[in-house]
Amino acid sequence: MADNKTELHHAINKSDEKEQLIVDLEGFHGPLDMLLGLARTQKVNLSHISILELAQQYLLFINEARKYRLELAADYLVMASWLAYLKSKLLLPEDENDEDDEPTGEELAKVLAFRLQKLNAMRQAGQQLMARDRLGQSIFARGMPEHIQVIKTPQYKADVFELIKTYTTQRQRKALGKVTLEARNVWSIKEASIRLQRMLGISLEWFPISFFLQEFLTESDEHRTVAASTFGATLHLVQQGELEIRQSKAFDNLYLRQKMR
Amino acid sequence: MDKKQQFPENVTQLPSADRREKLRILEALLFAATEPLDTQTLSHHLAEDQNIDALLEELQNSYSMRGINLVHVAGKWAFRTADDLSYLLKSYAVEQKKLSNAAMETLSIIAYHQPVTRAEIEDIRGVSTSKGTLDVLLETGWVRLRGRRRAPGRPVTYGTSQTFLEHFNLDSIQDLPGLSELKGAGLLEKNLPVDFKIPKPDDTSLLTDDEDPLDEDEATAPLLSTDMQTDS
Amino acid sequence: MDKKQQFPENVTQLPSADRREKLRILEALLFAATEPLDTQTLSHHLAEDQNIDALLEELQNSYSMRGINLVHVAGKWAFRTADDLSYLLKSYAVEQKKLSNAAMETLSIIAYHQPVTRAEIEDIRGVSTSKGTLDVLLETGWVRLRGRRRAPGRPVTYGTSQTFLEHFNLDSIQDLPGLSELKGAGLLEKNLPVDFKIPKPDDTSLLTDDEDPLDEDEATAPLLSTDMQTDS
Repeated sequence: MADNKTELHHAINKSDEKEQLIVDLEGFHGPLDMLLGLARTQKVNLSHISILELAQQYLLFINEARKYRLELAADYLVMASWLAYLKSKLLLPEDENDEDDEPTGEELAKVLAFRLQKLNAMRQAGQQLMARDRLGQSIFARGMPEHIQVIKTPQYKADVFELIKTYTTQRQRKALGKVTLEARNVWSIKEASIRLQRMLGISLEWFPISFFLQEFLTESDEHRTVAASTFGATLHLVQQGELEIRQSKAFDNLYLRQKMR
Repeated sequence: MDKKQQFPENVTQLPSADRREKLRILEALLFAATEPLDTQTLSHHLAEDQNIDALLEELQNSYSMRGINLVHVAGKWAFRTADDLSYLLKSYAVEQKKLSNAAMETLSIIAYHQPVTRAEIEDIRGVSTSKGTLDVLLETGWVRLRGRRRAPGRPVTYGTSQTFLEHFNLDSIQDLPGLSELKGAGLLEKNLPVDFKIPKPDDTSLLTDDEDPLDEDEATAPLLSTDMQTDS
Repeated sequence: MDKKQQFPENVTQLPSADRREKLRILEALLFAATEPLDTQTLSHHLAEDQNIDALLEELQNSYSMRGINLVHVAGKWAFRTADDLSYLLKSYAVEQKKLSNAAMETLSIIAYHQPVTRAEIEDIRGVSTSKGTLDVLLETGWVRLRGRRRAPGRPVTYGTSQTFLEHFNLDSIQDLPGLSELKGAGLLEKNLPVDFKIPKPDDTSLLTDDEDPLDEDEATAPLLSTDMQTDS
């Protein structure tokens, strides 16, 4: 980048050697940066810089660049027009009449000089920062830190009700032995009647009630509840006039069929 | 600990500025290193004719009484927190835990039936009690080893502790409800067998007639393993 | 207070063995960590009425000539290798992407002018901020989103972080190089060098009068894109 700037300065100082103007603007970070680069050619402290001279240099460069149809970013063109305005203000004698409204060329020059100083200051500060003894670059923390280990101690919690309840539950369970009931699978009459109707729909012939239980015969623990609820449902459906039922003698097979309508 | 009195001196007594600089270099290299360093690596940074072993030994001495030590491990050197200060690198957190069902059952039996042996607990529960269950209960501090039953095998007897009363907010172990109260509270059914009894809990530290004191070492360091051998 | 009668208030009068032990503890704690520790954290491990600042100063002195120094960074304490030994430790340096000139310039503008908006940064630089400048800085962890300026568009304000202080070995943001000179020359002023009102760079987490807090999701996941929309 520094090389580019040097080339640029050459180009501006010897503007007849136009080939050297093929300096790309990418070397610069915007118009202020370019102005700072140009200012360096004046070889004076930034606070004593000739803003007029700087403006002329900048405008010269922009004009040259335009001749070569170099594409200039808007930032550069805005600065160029501002500098042209500043230049005219600086060159023309002060107009006594409008001193209230418009800043003088001197004042505008000061603004620009201040902005350049400010940017320059930040640039130098950045370099100073980077030149510090930075952690991990020139000073170092412990390479093998010893990490804090978290050790968990269990703290048990229980309350007295829980204690008593646990005690009585287990004592009682043992004392009452097998009396504890498991939740049973119970068929409700409603479930049984739904099942009955669905199966009877298959045929209009008489069927023994045991037929309807076939599906469940293998699971002996369910057989009782299914038989009971099926019988209950049968009576219910007969009462409703949905079913017919017959038995030849006591304890004989019960036969069911759908009521003919 | 008389060595500690030398603490502030060490570096200032170094013989020469050159030697001191070498020590500084070793110190910085070892501090910033991400792994222990061997003498060969360290000596790359020093003038060749330096006796690096002597320097490292000197550095090790100068740190020997400090919060960090220079240690020699597997032929390499590294800084480590002094052993006696390793507690600084630990942070203790309390983790709230609930007792397992088995532990809770065992605890309640110990509370009501103390002094009680493991075999008696198993008899009441109707299942065997794992070693871990009693371990956990001893760890809570709520259960303690009381003594040994005067019976074949001299099994250890268990009882509850003062901590137990404190944790369960009981004035005395007799505050645990008895049979009629439990029935009244609906915690026991009415139709229990006639011979169903709830013992009157008693955590007195005096040994009962059929208890012998623990052996001396058990009383001070109640290791469960001792118990396990005898009890199971 | 009994304690005060037993132990003199003034630390320098403490029995030296006790004081030495405290120094060992501080030394161990500071050595174990890579990040700086504040006095509050350190004092957790010492008797409460200890004058910890005096102890730290003593520790700092005892290490001042050594290869490792006790330094005050980001308002906290940390052991770091002595700066004059950096030549030795070049090989330990972590590879770091070099910041572009634009990013470096932006970083110093943020550091010296914080809290500062993107528009203000662009104003100083005289150029619009390209993508990859602010997000690179945010990625380093040196720069953070602070809040939003109470101004039209509510632009995001930027500032430096604790990591910034640690990385650049600064005790506080007031220790930025050349800060007082820049202030004296009025170069940290936002506008013209007239009507002086000198701002102080401020990295405190407290928002300034013209800052609002970030929206909740921005604070947890500082995405630059959010900023782009509002700020440009």
